[in-house]
Parts: sequence; structure tokens; C-alpha cells
Amino acid sequence: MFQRILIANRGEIALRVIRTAREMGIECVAVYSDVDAQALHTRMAHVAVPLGGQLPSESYLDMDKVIQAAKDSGAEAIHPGYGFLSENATFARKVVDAGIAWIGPPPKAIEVMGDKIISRRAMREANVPCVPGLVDPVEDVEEAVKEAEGIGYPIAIKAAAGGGGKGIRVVREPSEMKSAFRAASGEAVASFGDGRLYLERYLDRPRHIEVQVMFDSHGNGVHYFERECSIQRRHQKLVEEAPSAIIDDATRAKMGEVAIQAGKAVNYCGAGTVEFLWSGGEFFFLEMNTRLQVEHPITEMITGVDLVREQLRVASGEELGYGQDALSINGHSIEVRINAENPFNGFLPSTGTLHNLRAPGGPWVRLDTAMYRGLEVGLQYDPMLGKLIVWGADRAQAIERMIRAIQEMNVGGVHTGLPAALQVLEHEAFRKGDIDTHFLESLTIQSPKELEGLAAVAAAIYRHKLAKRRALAPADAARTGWLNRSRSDTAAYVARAGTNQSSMGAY
Amino acid sequence: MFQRILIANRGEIALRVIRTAREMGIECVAVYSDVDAQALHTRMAHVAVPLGGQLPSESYLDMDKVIQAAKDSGAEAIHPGYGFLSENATFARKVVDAGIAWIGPPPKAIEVMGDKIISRRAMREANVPCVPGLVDPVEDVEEAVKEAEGIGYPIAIKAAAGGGGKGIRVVREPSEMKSAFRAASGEAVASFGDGRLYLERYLDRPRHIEVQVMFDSHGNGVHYFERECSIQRRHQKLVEEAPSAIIDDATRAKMGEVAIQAGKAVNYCGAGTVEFLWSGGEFFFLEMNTRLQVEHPITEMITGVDLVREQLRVASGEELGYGQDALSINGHSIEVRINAENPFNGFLPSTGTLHNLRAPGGPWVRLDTAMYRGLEVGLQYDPMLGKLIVWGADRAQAIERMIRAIQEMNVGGVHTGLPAALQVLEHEAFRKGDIDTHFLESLTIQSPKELEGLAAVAAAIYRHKLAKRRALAPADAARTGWLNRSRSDTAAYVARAGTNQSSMGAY
Amino acid sequence: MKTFVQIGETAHEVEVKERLGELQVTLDGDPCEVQYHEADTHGQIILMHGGKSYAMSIEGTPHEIAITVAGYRYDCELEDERERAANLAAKAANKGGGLLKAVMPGVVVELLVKEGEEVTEGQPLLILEAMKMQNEIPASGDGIVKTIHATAGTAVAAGDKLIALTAKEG
Amino acid sequence: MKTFVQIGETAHEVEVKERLGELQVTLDGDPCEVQYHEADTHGQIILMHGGKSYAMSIEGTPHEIAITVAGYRYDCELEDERERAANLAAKAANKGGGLLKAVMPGVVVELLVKEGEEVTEGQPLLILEAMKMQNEIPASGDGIVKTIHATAGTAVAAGDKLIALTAKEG
Repeated sequence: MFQRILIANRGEIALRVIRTAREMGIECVAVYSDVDAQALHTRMAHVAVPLGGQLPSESYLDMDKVIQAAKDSGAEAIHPGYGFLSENATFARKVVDAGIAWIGPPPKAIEVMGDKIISRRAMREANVPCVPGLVDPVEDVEEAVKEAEGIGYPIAIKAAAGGGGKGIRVVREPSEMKSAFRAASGEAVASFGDGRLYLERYLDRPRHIEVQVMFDSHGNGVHYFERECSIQRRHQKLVEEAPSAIIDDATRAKMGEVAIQAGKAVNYCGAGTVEFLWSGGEFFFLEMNTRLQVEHPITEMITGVDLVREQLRVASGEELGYGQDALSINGHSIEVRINAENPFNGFLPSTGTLHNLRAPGGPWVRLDTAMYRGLEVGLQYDPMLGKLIVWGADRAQAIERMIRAIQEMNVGGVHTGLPAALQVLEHEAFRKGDIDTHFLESLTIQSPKELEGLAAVAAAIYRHKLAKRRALAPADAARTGWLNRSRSDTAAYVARAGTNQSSMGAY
Repeated sequence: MFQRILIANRGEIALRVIRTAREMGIECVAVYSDVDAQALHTRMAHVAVPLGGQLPSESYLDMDKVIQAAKDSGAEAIHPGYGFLSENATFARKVVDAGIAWIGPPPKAIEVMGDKIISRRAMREANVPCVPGLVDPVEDVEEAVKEAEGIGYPIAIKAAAGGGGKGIRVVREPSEMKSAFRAASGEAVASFGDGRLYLERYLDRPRHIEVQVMFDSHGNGVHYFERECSIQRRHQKLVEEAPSAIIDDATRAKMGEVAIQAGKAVNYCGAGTVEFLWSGGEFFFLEMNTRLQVEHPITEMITGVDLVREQLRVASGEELGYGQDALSINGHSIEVRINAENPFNGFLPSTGTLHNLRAPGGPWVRLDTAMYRGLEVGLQYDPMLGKLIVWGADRAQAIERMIRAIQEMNVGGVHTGLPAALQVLEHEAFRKGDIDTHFLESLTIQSPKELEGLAAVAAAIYRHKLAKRRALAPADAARTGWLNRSRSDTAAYVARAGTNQSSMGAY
Repeated sequence: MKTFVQIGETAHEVEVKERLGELQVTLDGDPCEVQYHEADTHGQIILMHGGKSYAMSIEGTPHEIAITVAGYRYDCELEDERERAANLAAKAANKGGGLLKAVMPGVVVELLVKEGEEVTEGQPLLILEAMKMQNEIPASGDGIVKTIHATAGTAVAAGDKLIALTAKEG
Repeated sequence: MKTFVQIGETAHEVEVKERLGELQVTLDGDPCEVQYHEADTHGQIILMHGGKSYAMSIEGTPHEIAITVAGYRYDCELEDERERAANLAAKAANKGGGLLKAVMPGVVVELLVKEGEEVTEGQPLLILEAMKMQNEIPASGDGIVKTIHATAGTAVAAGDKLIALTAKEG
């Protein structure tokens, strides 16, 4: 096993790796940008190496600086976390070339899986089911009707030049093809100046279901069952759970096998996630994430396996040492991401300085976060501040426990998405497991009306107390921001309180 | 199920009950003394009823006040937690007589198990193994030798009037009896003015091992395996673990059966713990705790069962609904109690105001505590501020995880026993599982020498920075407690910092 | 003293009086019996009402206060009677007009309107990229685009002017 | 400036100089290269030394500082040279003497010595019950019991005098 590793990341994932490494008796080297000199990952590591710079490109994304830090500090291996350089094949190669062990899959596997077209081609060859459809655009309506037969209805017509789901037309039977094709073509020309269209099976009410896999360097691989991540907006996941409420044992076994197949096809090693779209009982390969995922803890909670420990073990050349039979699902786990964003205002990023942090606790509540009192939440980095994870004997208990944990939590200084997660967890459809990837976007996030009057009363009393205190305080303090009401006068408060929202729609 | 319950307790155990109740949709009524008006249990409950008073006897121990609070708030049941009124049969009877459900065993069972003599007699009748020995004193050496044959060597000669382990003589073979008996008799007369002696089997290197049981009101009972609590001083447990490293499957099954036997003998209902002394492969009934124990979380961690949920279910009349076969042990769990005490100074109680709290987090770390920033830790209540609990796939991983979690934790403002726990966890004998109830008392608690120099350097730099800041601060602030060094001058600081230790051995 | 508390779409009128340390509160005209305790000096309070206790976290300024209770958050805008009158007058005088400023540093990705164009409330005016997310910034009321201060593709700092609107005639 | 730092049985001599914002530190006479960063304003610091970083929590006064690092705690008593000299002189003048005070409220359960009795360092003088625990309070040095201020069975407040010792002759 390694004696010392470098973690090329920050925030909660750097802490996550440090924690397991410490438990394994491995020393950790943290790297940090100027902004992060006081960050928790620099405090919890055995060695902290400054990379300098304010921007990610000057620090965590600077491959040479990171590799130099590993050399200087005598780290034998680099763990990339997620994000930043974790799925950068060039970086992985540079690390290996520098004689440092790479705690991740082979660079070639990153490369293949990092390209949408190449990965799907490789997966089709490996008999991994992909969303039926064409790679090349169709010429005209006649060809479209012909090809659609082979793909199967419903069909989605997509602009070759488009993206982000814009301008998609759904055709449910051949008779609709003609008019839909013309409309889509015209729209594509208008929107993108390129009328080419291609066809794909349209998936009704798709669910995002992914399988966690792990391979050692001796040809052994296992999966740790699935996670359901359908609660998302703009492809940003908010609530994840394991196992999925809709997957039965047979499908679970099948998805697991397919995921291992996918990994083996690219000679995978280490931890990875094979993402599927599930719709009406079928599942299709979407992509493979060649790194540890944000939501890996829920898999840990239901399997009892420390995935970072397994990553370190296989990266150092150890065999997995157990087969699929040794793994089983115990209970249910849910994760909620704590993002600095305002769910009442289109999930707009929220900035501020954290104060008045209140962490939940008690049975089966896990908090993975790098938050601390005084942390300034800016825009340089990912808005994810942490993750709240619970385990329950069954799905219903896990849901109730997560609601309880969120109710205990407070993150003063910024808005977070927690109220949105709460609304999801309390929603009847979610409780029934009746969700798809559009579920979150279909909700209007709002705090319940019942407590609004009391909130108003509390706010008024708070203002009353503030005014009383100010009246007793020295005159200059009272003058600031109180006597003259104007936006600029309250700026100092706004900055402190971290609520930007009202000046957003300012006149 | 109940709609609303009252929790007749405070601190972390009140929170523990509130958390599960919230998850079950049950409303909670908290009661609080004047001191606890701001305590977390009053904040997390749905209803908070003041009992008034500063002392436990004026609040949490005042049976009539508590029952009145339940009536006034419409609580259908009372959960007593541990300590306070939890093992008070009179209170249990008053609760039942008031038409309120009692979340605990029948008053009669509390009564029987609350008396050392009566309980052992009842257990002997129920064929529960007790420490072999005599109830009545022996007349003389001859009788002692004769009786010793039946009890089995080694024999402990104890003063009938004694207690707390004082004046015990150990006799390993008959030839030693004469001189030991005489010496013990003389000592007993000198110490207690009463020379009567009785005999009991002396247990070499005893371990404290207890079994968690649960009975419903329909005659069903299960056990949730054992906990080992041998790391204790003056009968105060510090580190607990489940399962025990020394108990094999056969012994485990046998202890479980005996524990259920013990409960059935007193018509038990609800949660209870049967404590055993284990020595050289044999185990003997010690006592039964007729309530939830402080260390119940480690059982929860290895079984996945929420014991408070089970308590509430059976108290409301539900059947357990599963048998012993449904239960199994998954992994290993350790708990460390966070007491306000100074392990470097004889575990003397420590008081102060909590500031700079830093909670550990990450995988499989659970913190059950009612600590918050600003909490004043006084002497009115139990010094236990909370409990740190970890789970690991095996004992070794659980130990490493607990060490890591303790290293992440900081409780500013008071001394805690955490350094003592750390020293235990890092001790080779503990890691081998080679412990007994004398282990902790045999240790000299001290922080490792390696870091002492750096600590001295840090302290000197901190003082240097303090002095610099004071030099820049207004003169009157600088004068206070700095210029003239005397104990009284630093009193204000000491109070703030909560370190009483140095004025303890003051000249 | 009367305080107008705006939460989302709803306006509440709260009157708070303190007599000998006792709070007397009315909510939308009706008496509202509450007890208000500060649990710490960092904004944790306990509000007792109707036999129940509510743990709340409070933060903000006299004019913008956020309340977190049971995991939900209520963003409150507060005015007293004098402030309300002044603000209403200002609003009336400037209906549909006003200046849109960047609330955070970011990059203006695309301008969706031109100078002179009529816009309606809620209509997206431009796309601002911040924290790797593209955010459509909407018009706060009906009006006419008077001046566009921003250019597509350029970075803006928090507080930079983006677009000025004037009220529509008529 | 030299600081004497007593941790348990061991005395360390630390010299801290600051030149242009750079710390120059010696530990027991040897140079000790360290960097000292405050991670927050609440006593969390990062000490870099020998290529490693140590997260420490610090609390206390100029004379009594507690350091928590890696879960262990170091209680430090600090003196500068002037203070050390003064304290040594006071100690010498009062060897084995001094006044034992109650460090916390409690009940005196039992007195273990009598007035006039010779005691040795570490010998239990009385039992004080506090927080449900019985604590033996030892003599801080060799001496003779001069006055007993406490009575068995009575409650004492923090700071109350318990027993006065005088130094042994010779």
C-alpha cells in the first residue's frame, strides 16, 4: 500500500479521500489555491502544498503544478477526486509518465468513455444496449420513415447542430412523421442555420439509473448495485437514492452484468459508474463516468463497502479479494446535495459567508462537507458545499430520516437547495417512487403556506429587536444602513447575510 | 401509534428520542428546567413545557410536575430516557395510574431488577447463572473452607459491611484461606466496625459484557446480541463496542438465550439490558438495566434496528413482528462517550462554556449530542455531553475510524475524556482485544511526547500574537490580566477557557 | 409599529408592541400570541405559538430577513409605514422602469433584447453565465429597453449596470 | 522573547521573534522552522513544520494555553523570564505551603487529615463530591496542615478555602 498520496482536489471530496486514507495509515498531501489557504482539506491533510493562483486554471487544473507538488512532497500516487482533472486522459498519462501511480482507470479507458460517439460505438460492439437510433443524419422524410421502423416508435427527431434538448420533436406513429420532420427541419435552420436532423428512440418518462463498478488490475470486477438519480435539473442531480425503487432483482442483476461488460470492454480498472436511461422496463447505456461520483456514499451505506478504500487498494495493485456473491443490499440510502443556490429563484447561484452552521446528527445521518463557520462561498468553484446522507431500514424510513435531518440543518449565509429537496421528499409521487428526470423541473419550489404567517411574525419581531438594539447603540452605528433606506445602504448587510436575491430583480 | 409523547429527560438522550419520534410522525413534548430554557431538546421538540427550578430535584426528578406537564400538553405516553426517573418504579406506577402510557418495562420488573439481592434470587430461580457465592456471611474459617469447595476457587472474601471493592482478599487455594480470612476479618472490624465476611467466586480479569433485549406485550422477545463495556473507570464506561471481540457464536447464542430468560422471569416488556461479568469463558448475571442504555447506538449500528422505534412500537401495543432469526450482526461498532472531565487530572469534572466546537463527519461517523456553541457546562447535570459512534466493516476498521473521528473533533471550553479514549484505542492490548474492567484504570493518561515540543511552540507563538494584539489594543484592555501575573487576575480567562486544572493544585 | 412583510406573492401586516418586556403582536389585524426567545446570539430563536414551539434561524437586515424553520426558508422583505409609502411612490413614478444590475460576477453570454424594444414582465433580457450555469435574467416589469450597458461575451462584476428600462407610456 | 512552557512534567524553552512578519523560533535552544497560520478567528490554527501541517485548536490565556492536536490535548503553563523569576521566588519562600481552594462547587464528604498533621506531596487531604463523583484532593507538596477551613458534610462554592498548609521546617 502507498505510504503517501496527493489529492488533486478540494472541498468535500478531498476530505472524503483524506478520511479513508488516514484510517488506512496513509499520509495525505493536499494542494490548494490562494483562496483555499484556510480550507478544511489543507487542515486535515498531513502535508499542504500551495499551488498559488485564484482561478482553477491557475491551481487545481494546472497539471504540471499538481505533478510537481506530488514529486516535491514524495507522494507515490495521485487521487483526482471528481471534477477538475479527474476525467482528463492527458493528465492521467502525465501522472503515469512521471512515475506516479494514478488512482483512476487507465488513460485509454478515460479517453474512450469521454467521447460520446466513440464510447457508444464501443458499447454497441460489447453488446451493451444503447438508445436505438442513427449516428448519421437522415436525408429526407422518406428515409426518416424507413429508418424509424428499425428504431421503433416513439421517435425523437433532433437537430444535428442542436443540443441541450432544444428543438426536439416527438413522433409517436409513422403518420405524424411528415409534418414533424418539416417543422423540425425548419426550426433547425432557423435556430442553428443547419437543417440536418437525426433520429433516436424517444424515451418516455426516463429515469436516470447508474451502476457502481470496481475493477482491480488482475481482471476481476464487481458491481455494487444501482443508484437512482432521476431528481435533477439541467442535469444537476439534487436527490439520489440506492437502491432504485423501480428495479427488481432480475433487472438489477442484468444491469450489473451489463455494467461490468461495459467496463471490461475498455479494460477498466478502479471505480467507475455506468449510467443508464431507464424507460418502460428497458435500460440503455448513456455514458460511463470514469471516476468516483459525488453520490458514491449511498452505495457505501447500503453495501458497507468503503469505495475510497477499494480505490486505493486496487490502485496499489491489490486484488479485490471478493466476488459478486459477497455483496448484498442492506436497507436504503438517500443523499441530498447541499448547493449554494436559491431554489425559489430559479436555482440561481448564491454567495456569501457561512455563519450559524447547524449540522444534523443522530442515528444513520452522515454529513460529508468542507463547510466551516467563516467560509466564503464565492463563484470560483462548484456551488456544491456538501452532501447529507441517511440510511434507513427501508425506503420509507430513509425518506422520513432525511426530512428530519434537513429540518435539523441550517446553513446561514447563503441560500441552499435544501428546501427544494424537502419538497421533493414530501411529495406524494416521490414517496410512491413515481418519478422521472423531469420531475424536479416540473415542481414550483415554495415554502409551505402554513408557516408563512409565523415567519412574518418572527421577522417583524426580529426587526423590532434590531431597532431596539440600534436605538441603544452609538449614534454612528445606528445611522449606517438604517435611517436612509436605499439599496446601497443595505449593501453591507446583504453581503453579510449572503442574500442577493432581492437586488436581482432590482429596478 | 401515539400522536404525541413527552420526553422526561434532557441532553442527548432527549434528542435521540425526539429524532426517532419525528421520523415516525409523532409529536414530542420536551420538559425543561430554568437552566435548560435554551437547550437543544427544547428547541427540537414540538412543544416545550417549563418545569422551573435549577436542580434536578426541582425539575426532571419532580414526578408530579412531569406528569402534570404530560397531562397539560396532551401527551399520551412518557419516555423517560436514561437516568433521572427512568428506573423509578414509583414514577412508572404514577404514570400508568394517570392513564398515560409508560415507555418502559412494567413497574414490578423495575422493582425486582432494581434490588441487588431480590434480582439475584429471581435470576437463580430462573436458572440464570449468577456469580457463585453465599448470600449470608460465614461464621469462621472452617465454614469458609467448607463453603469454598462448593463455590469453587479462586474465592473472594468480602466484608459484609464493605463496598466499592475495598478490603477484598483473594484466596486461590484452600491452604491460603486461614491467614486471608483472619486478615480480612481484622481489616473489616478496623474499617467498618463489623467483622462479618462473605464469600464469592473471585473473577479473574473480568469483562463487562451486556446483552440488549426487547420484549413486546404479547410474550415475544428477542436479543440484539452483546456489547462489550469493559473500558470503564469507577464503573463509568468510556469506550464501548459491539460485538465483543472475545465472544464466539456459541457463547453469543447462549448469552442471548439467558438474557431473554432473565427478562421473561420478570414479565419484561420494552427495551432492557442484561449485564454479565465474563471471566475465563464463563459468564454471570450482574444486573439488568430496565431502560435504554447510553451505549445503545452501537447495537443499532450492527443490527440496523432503531431501538427507540422498537420501544415506541411495543409501548403502544404493537407486536415485535419478527423473531431472532431475522437479526444478524453486520460489521463492528464503537462508541466513545464525550464527558466533561480532565483525563490528565484524575478525570476530575471540567466546567466551562463551549466554544469552537468542531464535529467530525464523513463515512460511518455518528454524533449523538446536545452540545451547541455557547452551552454552559456546569455541575448540575451528568458530565456526559455526547457520544461519538462509528461503524466499520470489521473491528480493526472501526478502531481506525474512531481514531480518525476523534482527531477531527474539538470541544473548546472544557476538558473531555477524548484523549483517554484515544490512548485506549491506540493501545496494543486493546487492539488485540486483550482487555478487562481494570484496563482503563491501569493506564496513565498522557498526550504523546512526539507532539509536545510543537504544542509548546504553538502555545508560545499564540501568546506572542496575543501580546501583540494587546499592545495594539486600548490600554485598559491590555492591563486586565496581563501586566500582573496572579491567579486572581487570570480567573476571568480561566473561566472563559474552562480549564480549572491549574488552580486545583494551587499553593 | 406596523411592519409590512412581503413573502413571495403575499404581503403580511404585523404589528409589534412591547409593554414591560411583554410582546403584543397582531398578524393581519388579528392578535397573535407568541413568545420569542433568543436561543443564542447567532440568530437561533424559539418562537412559541399555539402551544407549540418553533426553532428558527434568522439572518438579515432590517429590510431583508430570511427565516429558516423546519428546513424551509422564508425570504421576507420588510417595510414600515413610512418606508412603504416612500417605496410605493418611487415605484409608481417609475413603473416598469429601472436599472438591471449584475447581482454576481459572471459573463454576459447573450443579449436577448435590443434598445427601444418593448418588453413584458418576466421576459428574459439576457443570459448571464455564473458558476458554470447559464441564467436567464428577466425583466422586472413591463417597459421599454432604454440603454444596454452590457456587451455579449464580456465579463461583468457584481453591481455592474446591465440594462436600463423606462416605463411604457399609457 | 523567551517563554517557558510547562507541559506536564516537562519544561520547554521557546523563543519567538518576529522580523518583518516572519517568525523566528527556537525550541529548547535549537532553531525550529515553523509557519503559523490562523485558519479562523476562533482558535483554529495550522502549524507547518518539517514538511508537515498540523491543525490545532488553541484556547486560553497568556499564562495557561490548551492545545488540541490530533485529538490529544496539551495543557501548557507559560511564563516569560520575569514572571518565572517572580514565581520561583514565591515558590521558594512558600515551599510546601499554600492554600487549597475548591475548584468547583461540591460537598466535602470527608476530611482525611487533621490540623498539625504532616503531609507529603500527593497525599489525599479530603474528598470532594462534585457531579456525582467523589474526588480525592491531594496535597500539592510536602507540608504541615495549618488550618482546615472546611467541614465534612457541608457544601462549598468554587473558590472557597479548604485547607491551608505551611512549609515543613528544615
